[in-house]
Order: sequence, then structure tokens, then C-alpha cells
Amino acid sequence: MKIIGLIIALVTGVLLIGATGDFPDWADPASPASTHLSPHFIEKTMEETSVPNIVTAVLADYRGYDTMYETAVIFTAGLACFILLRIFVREEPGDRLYRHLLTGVTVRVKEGMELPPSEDFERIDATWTPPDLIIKTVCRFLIPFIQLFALYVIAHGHHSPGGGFQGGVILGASIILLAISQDLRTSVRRLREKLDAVLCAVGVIIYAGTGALCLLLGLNFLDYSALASVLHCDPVTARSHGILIVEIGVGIAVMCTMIWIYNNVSSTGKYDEGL
Amino acid sequence: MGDLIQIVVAKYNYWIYITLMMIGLYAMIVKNNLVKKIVGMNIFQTAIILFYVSTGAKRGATIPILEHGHGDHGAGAHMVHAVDYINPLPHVLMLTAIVVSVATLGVALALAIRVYSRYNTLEEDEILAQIREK
Amino acid sequence: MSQQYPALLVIVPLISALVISAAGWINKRLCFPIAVAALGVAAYSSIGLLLRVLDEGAIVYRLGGWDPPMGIAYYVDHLNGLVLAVVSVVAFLNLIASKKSIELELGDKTAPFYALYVLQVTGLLGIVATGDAFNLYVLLEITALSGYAMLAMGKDRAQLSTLNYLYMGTIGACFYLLGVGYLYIVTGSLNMVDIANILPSLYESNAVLGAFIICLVGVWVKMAFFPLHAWLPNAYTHGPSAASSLIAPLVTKVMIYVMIRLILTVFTPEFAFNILAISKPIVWLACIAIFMGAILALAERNLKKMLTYIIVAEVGYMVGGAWLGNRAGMTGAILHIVNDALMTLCAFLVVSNIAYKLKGYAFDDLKGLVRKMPFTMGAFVVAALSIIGVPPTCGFFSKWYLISGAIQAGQYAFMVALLFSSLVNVVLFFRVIEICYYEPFSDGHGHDQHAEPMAEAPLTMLVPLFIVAAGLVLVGIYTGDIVNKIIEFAIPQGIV
Amino acid sequence: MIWELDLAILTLVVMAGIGAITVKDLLGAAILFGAYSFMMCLLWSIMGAVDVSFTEASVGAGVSTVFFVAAVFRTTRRTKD
Repeated sequence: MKIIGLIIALVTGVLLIGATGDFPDWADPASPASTHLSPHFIEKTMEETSVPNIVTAVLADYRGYDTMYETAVIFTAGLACFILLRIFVREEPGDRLYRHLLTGVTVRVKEGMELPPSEDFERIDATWTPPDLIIKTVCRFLIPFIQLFALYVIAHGHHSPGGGFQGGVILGASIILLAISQDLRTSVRRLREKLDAVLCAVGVIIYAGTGALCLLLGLNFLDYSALASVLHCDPVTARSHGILIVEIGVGIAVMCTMIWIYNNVSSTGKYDEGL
Repeated sequence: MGDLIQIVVAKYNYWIYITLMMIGLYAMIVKNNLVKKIVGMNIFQTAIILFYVSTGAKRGATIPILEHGHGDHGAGAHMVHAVDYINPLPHVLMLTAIVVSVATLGVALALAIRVYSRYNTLEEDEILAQIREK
Repeated sequence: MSQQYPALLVIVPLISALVISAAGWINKRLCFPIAVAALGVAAYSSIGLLLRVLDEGAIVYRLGGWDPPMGIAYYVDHLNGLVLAVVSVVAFLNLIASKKSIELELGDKTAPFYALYVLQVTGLLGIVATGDAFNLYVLLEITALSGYAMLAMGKDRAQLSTLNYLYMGTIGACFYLLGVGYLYIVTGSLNMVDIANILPSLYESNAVLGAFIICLVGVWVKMAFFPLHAWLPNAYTHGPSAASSLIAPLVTKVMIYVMIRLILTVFTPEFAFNILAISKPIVWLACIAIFMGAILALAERNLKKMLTYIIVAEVGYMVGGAWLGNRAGMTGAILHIVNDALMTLCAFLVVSNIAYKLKGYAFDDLKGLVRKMPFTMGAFVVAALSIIGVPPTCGFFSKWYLISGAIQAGQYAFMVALLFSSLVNVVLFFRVIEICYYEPFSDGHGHDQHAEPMAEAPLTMLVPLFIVAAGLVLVGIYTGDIVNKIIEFAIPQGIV
Repeated sequence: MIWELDLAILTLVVMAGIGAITVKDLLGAAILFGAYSFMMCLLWSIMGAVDVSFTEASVGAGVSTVFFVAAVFRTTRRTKD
């Protein structure tokens, strides 16, 4: 097997290296890739979409259709992890453990018994380890700033590197950080599974719906200039706003999917304490 | 010798990407551990992304974000020359490819966890031996 | 509204897949009607689109309103009009037929399953409709990911075989992406028509040759062409019936469409058949694929797995036909995409009916099945005749075109392979039907016993099955029209 | 662009890649993969692909590594190769 693998890898490598012989030199400004389509994007983006970050403009407008499916791919992955891993256990049999938050006393509740409704008790697993105080506090401080930065990245994608996707991942990472530094139950209490799953779909719907709205307004799918009549601005500005709207959709979808995948993977679908 | 260096400098990015791709492909075919294969798969995908990004590079150009972009579009906008900015198209494509690779990674890991919970091992040969025993 | 058919075709399923997954959290019973409505709209608009293409010729739909080389465009001509109609109709019929078996096999996860099902169809339709090489890759991944998730919901070793499918599928998709990258670096474009316009000056370039080979290998991995087929049989056998009866008829066929599209539109037949002298070796490879598929199918004692090996052989038919390099062969390959999608659907629906009632489809479980499920077995006989290639059914006609193409091209080995495979199919299916006629050996005296009561699958599963079986015969009868009105225009004039 | 820096990072990328597939511990492989992704992201920002490297920094070096660690934690660190 090793030899076969080596041979396949080498044959592929030789084929690819052979083909690079006819490539234009690396970073050559006169290569076809730099002279055929890209000059149009670089020179016309500003007047056609009024977005200075060309990557954002091409991503969400010229090739917005790709990006919609990119969001759909992420959504599919979230759904796939969910359907593969999630185990719906209504109520595990046996005793349950609760921890009193103020005193740190652990209470064992026998099967069939209920605890009086109270905010002070936290459900824990048998293998529960107390979160480290330093880590917990530092993360508490960090998370709001991470989220603020993520929102900045989404909102400022027109003018600087970033956009819905990166911002969404960072937002997702902030919740994942909460799940790691404390436990999964804490983060799921902040963002319920159902809400998370529905928001995933909503994010992609914002994108596809913006496109469909353009279609209903009489132009082609995803042609944001149709939004001009709704937003009361000229078509070029409408494109810029359209990009912002879909970036927000991408951000929501990506954030929720990352959390969804993490929750399912880290608890193997049981939604217990996680890592 | 001078020619050789010239060729190496002109193409070494492509060669490195091919090396990485071969590493990834080799790992995917040869490795016995399912998670190792997933690592190989990711290296393979990243290598392709490196290739695309290399196609976009342009000597003497800057990042594809227009200067003085804010607010002065329209009639008085100053001229933008294509040679001053790196080709943005491969970047756009690769943003999509990165997303696809993380999506594939998620699904692959979920499957690996399912396989582990069934056979209690991640080694492919041990799993196949277990299947044969049945 | 007919202007917007290309968009509706893909957007309506996408949005409804999202709505289904959200609705699943509210009420699970909402999911099935939404999915049916979505695929119904898709089927309706794909047929409307095909009729429009027949009237007006190729349609270009600019997404985002940008002109093709800048933005992404849908490019629908006779070839993909036909494939779109087949994909959407097959998916629609299978969805209706599979409702009961999805409920039986998936338990409380029906809602995400429906969402994945519709996403898969979205991806397939998008692949067929798109005119942009990179967009095709993204859609390929949607199809692949939703397919992995659906197939892995099966029993036994489903997860392991799906994980292997995932590795192979990712290699295939990455090779395709790499090929597109090679094309991009030498042409600077991603639009298929635009690439085709630039390429003629670059035919001598090694990079274009490399790009072609890498793309081809990538697509072959995805379609399970013989030496790269190892992932297919296990993945399809162990998946849930609803998933395998969607994926088995469609995914390999759509990938063959992609290969034909690469040959006809992107690289042009001139390059593929005349400048590169690789037709002969590929047809030989196809012959080996057909032989191996047939022989491996003979060795199987499990109905569903046997069918998956037949798919491997059928892929050989189509690849070989497309690479014969003449009009008859290409016609046969395109016609066979339609026919094979229908016959595989028919055969797999039969399997899913059997699985619904019997919980197993090894040959030993099938005894006495004709008495027990006469209608299902009737449809199975039609599918078998069509796969063998008996005249009134459609399988005969595509085989006829393929064989006459082989004779024209002087590729007698391919002809022999086709005839051999038909012969093996006769053996395979008559063996199965014979087993189904036997009564199970119960209590010694077989014939004294009362015949087993009829235990036919529910009507919602039978009616779509009959529609498909009737479709097999109807497509066979109207083959002439399909070839003269559609496929004739799908193949460029250059191929004689 | 400084091509010496480019070359140095390319070498590190290859080393991290080889390390990730040869180390006999899955957690180590996951961490080395994170390092690999981060090197890659540096490389791309040298090439001027700021958006791509931003994405890779957050996805490849960040979330992917977390997924790997989570999956390894839920399965096993043991590996024979």
C-alpha cells in the first residue's frame, strides 16, 4: 500500500510539475490571469459598486452566486454534523447531579425526583471538573471584545480586509471559547440549540432572499441594483448596501454553523458538558 | 547555474505547492488512521489554495483594496491602474475554497466519531478485521 | 416568469431546503409537503426550460446581472436542458416514493434528511445548469456533502464506507479544482465559453494538457470509473434506501454530463479527439470497466450490491460512448444518461420496496417474492429488461447507438464488451427472478402449504414505481423524437 | 515582497506539513496542523492576499484546530502511524 501510494503521489507530482513548465513566471504582471478579467474588476469596481475592497465586491456581487452556495455548503455541513451525531435523549435514566452555585455543594437527585425551580442550581455531569478561576475570568473579559471586533470586521468589510465570513467565524469562535473555558451547558444556555439551528437557516435565507427580492423587483437573481427602489438610493449605492445585507446574512449563518458543528462534535451529539 | 536559480526563483512557489499536495495525497492514500487521513486531506486542500493564491500574485503591486476609496467615487475619482493592484479574483475563489474545506472537515470528523463509537478504534485495518470477524 | 426559469429551478429548492430545516424544529409534518412543492416547482420549471430551449435555442441567464466573463452565467442548451429535466423528474418521483421508507429508516431525523435531500437536488441541478467552471466546484461540494450525510445514515458499515467515499470524493473534487486552476492560470478566465474561445491558441501548451488530464481524473473519481470505483459499491449498498435511490441514479450520471460538457464545450471536441490521441486508451479502459463491473456483479449474492456493480459497468458504457469520438457514440452516451437514470431509479425503487417489507435484500431473502409482491416484481422485470437491452424498453436504443458508434469507430473491443455485459445482465437478472419464483422451503411439504399472503408495498411507493416503469417503455418508444429533436442539437456539428 | 522571507516560510510550511502527518499522536498532529495553517496564512499575507489569510487565520488555524482537538478528545489520541 505504501508503495502504491508513493507511486500515485509521485505520478501526480510529475504530471503537475511537467505542466508548470508552460506557466507564466510567478508574479508576472503580464500573465493571462492578471490581464484578462482582473483589470476590469480592479478598475471598474469603484464606479460599479462603490466598494473599495475589491475582494468583497467580487465576492458578494460579481460572483455573489458562488458565495451564496458557499454559505449553503457551510449550512449543509452543519446539518450533516447534526444528522450524523445528534442523539436525542429525552431524559437519561438514573440519578442526576446538581451543583449549588453559591455554596458549591453538589446535590444528587434520585430518579423521578424534581428539584425546586431555582436559578441557583446548575446541572453537571459525574466527570465535572471546576473551571479554572483565572481562565474563566480572563475569558469573561475577552469575549465581549472578541465579539465587538467580529462585528467591526463584518461591518467594515467594504473598506478593509474581512467581511461576513471572517466576522462570523470570529463570533462563532467567541462562543466556542466560552464553551471551552467553562462548559458546553453554559454556552448552550446562552444560545439554545433550536435558536442556533434556526438562525443558521435564517442567515442563508437572508442571502438567498435578498437575491429573490431582486428577482421579484424585476431584475435578475442577485442583481442588487434592483434594491434601489426599495432603499431609495441610486443603483450603485444599492449594490453597496446589498453587499452589506448579504454579508450580515453570511455572518449569522457562519457563526451559528460553527457553533452547531462544535457543539455536536465536542459532545458527540449528547449536548452534555463538552470538552 | 544562473539559469537554474532563475528557473527556481520563477517557479519555486509552484514546486512547493506540488510538494505539499503530494504529501497530502500520500497521507490520504497510505495512512491507516482515519484522522490522519483527514489531516492529509486538509493539507491537500490547503496546497491547492496556495496554488491559486500564487496565480494571483503580481510583482510591484499592492493588496486589492483601493486607496482613498472612501466617498470620492463618481466623476472626480482618481484613476485606478490595474498594474498597481494584485489580482483579486483568485482570492475570492479561495475564500470559497477555504469555507468548503472547513465544511468537509466538519463532516469528516463527525463521520470519524461515528466510526469510532461503533468500532472503538480509528485504525482502518483493525476496523476491517472486526468486520471480517462477523 | 418564463424568463426566470433558470433561476427558479435552483433557487426554489435551495430556499425550501432552508425552510424545511427551520420548520423541522416547529413541526416535522410540514417538511414533506414543502419538499414536494419545491421539487415540483423545480421539475415544472426544468420542463418549461427544456421546451423554451427547444423553441429558442440556448439560453444565457446572467446571475447578478453581470455579463458572463465578469459574473456567473447559466448556460442552458439542449444538452443540459435534457439532463435538467431528467434530474428534477427523477428526484421528484423518488421523493414521493420514499416518504414511507424515510419515516421507517430515519426515525426522528426525517426533517434534516428532507433538507439534505432537497439540497442534494439543488446541487445537482446547479451543476448541470451552470456555465462557470468554478461555480461547478462549489455545487459539486454541496452535492457531495449532502450525499455523505444521507448515505451515512444507513446501517452496518455505512459510516465507514461513507468516510471512504468522502476521502475519494474530496480527492476528485480537489483534482477538478486544480484543473480549473491550471486553466485559469493560462487563460485568465473561469467562464466555460470564454475559456473555449481562448484555448485554441494554447492547444500545444503542456499546462492545458495537464489541466485536461487532472479535470478528467477528478471527474472520473467522482463518477466511479473503473480503477477508481472502489468507494461506490459499499457506500451505495449500506445507505438508507431513499438516499441510495436518489444518489445512485443521479450523481454518476451528472458527473458523466460534466465530462461530456468538458469535452464538448470547454476543451472542444477538436482538442479532445483530434489533438490528443487518447481516445483509444480511454475506450479500452471503458471496456475493462464494463468487463470488471459485470464480473464483480456476478460474484455478488446481494441484490442491492449487485446493482451497484451494474452501475460501475454502466459508467463504462457512457464514458466509452462519449470517447468513441463520433456522433453515434456521443448520441448513445447522452441518451444513456437519460435511460440509465430512469432504469437505475426503477431498480433501486424496487430494492427500497423490498427493504421496506423484508428488511433485507440478500438473495436468500428474496425467495417467494413474486407471490408476495407481484407488482413490485413486475416493475423489476421491466427494469431488468431495460438494463439488459430488450427492444421495447429504452435500454435497447441507447445500446444500439453505442454499438453502432463502436462499429463506426472500429472499436470492436467496445462492442464485444457491450455484448458481453448484456449477456451477463441476462444471467444476473434471470437468476434473481428465478430465485424470486421459488417458494421458501417451509416445513418440508412446499406445495401443500397455503401460499403466503400478498404483502405488497404501500400505494405511495407503488405508483411512482409504475410511473417510472412506464417511463422506461415510453422513453423507448419515443427515442426517435428525443434523438432528433434534442440530442441532435446538443452535439456540435464538428462531430460526424 | 521579500522573497527570502517567502522561501523561509515555505520551508517551514513543508516541515509543519510533514510533521503533522508523521507524528505518532493525534493531538500533536492537530496542533501541528494548526501551526501549518498559521504558516500558510503568513505566506498568503506576504503574497498580498489579505482577505484569504484573514480567513485562514480564523478558520484554518482557529476553528479547524478546535474541531480537530474536540474530535480527538472524543475519540482517541492513539495512532499507529
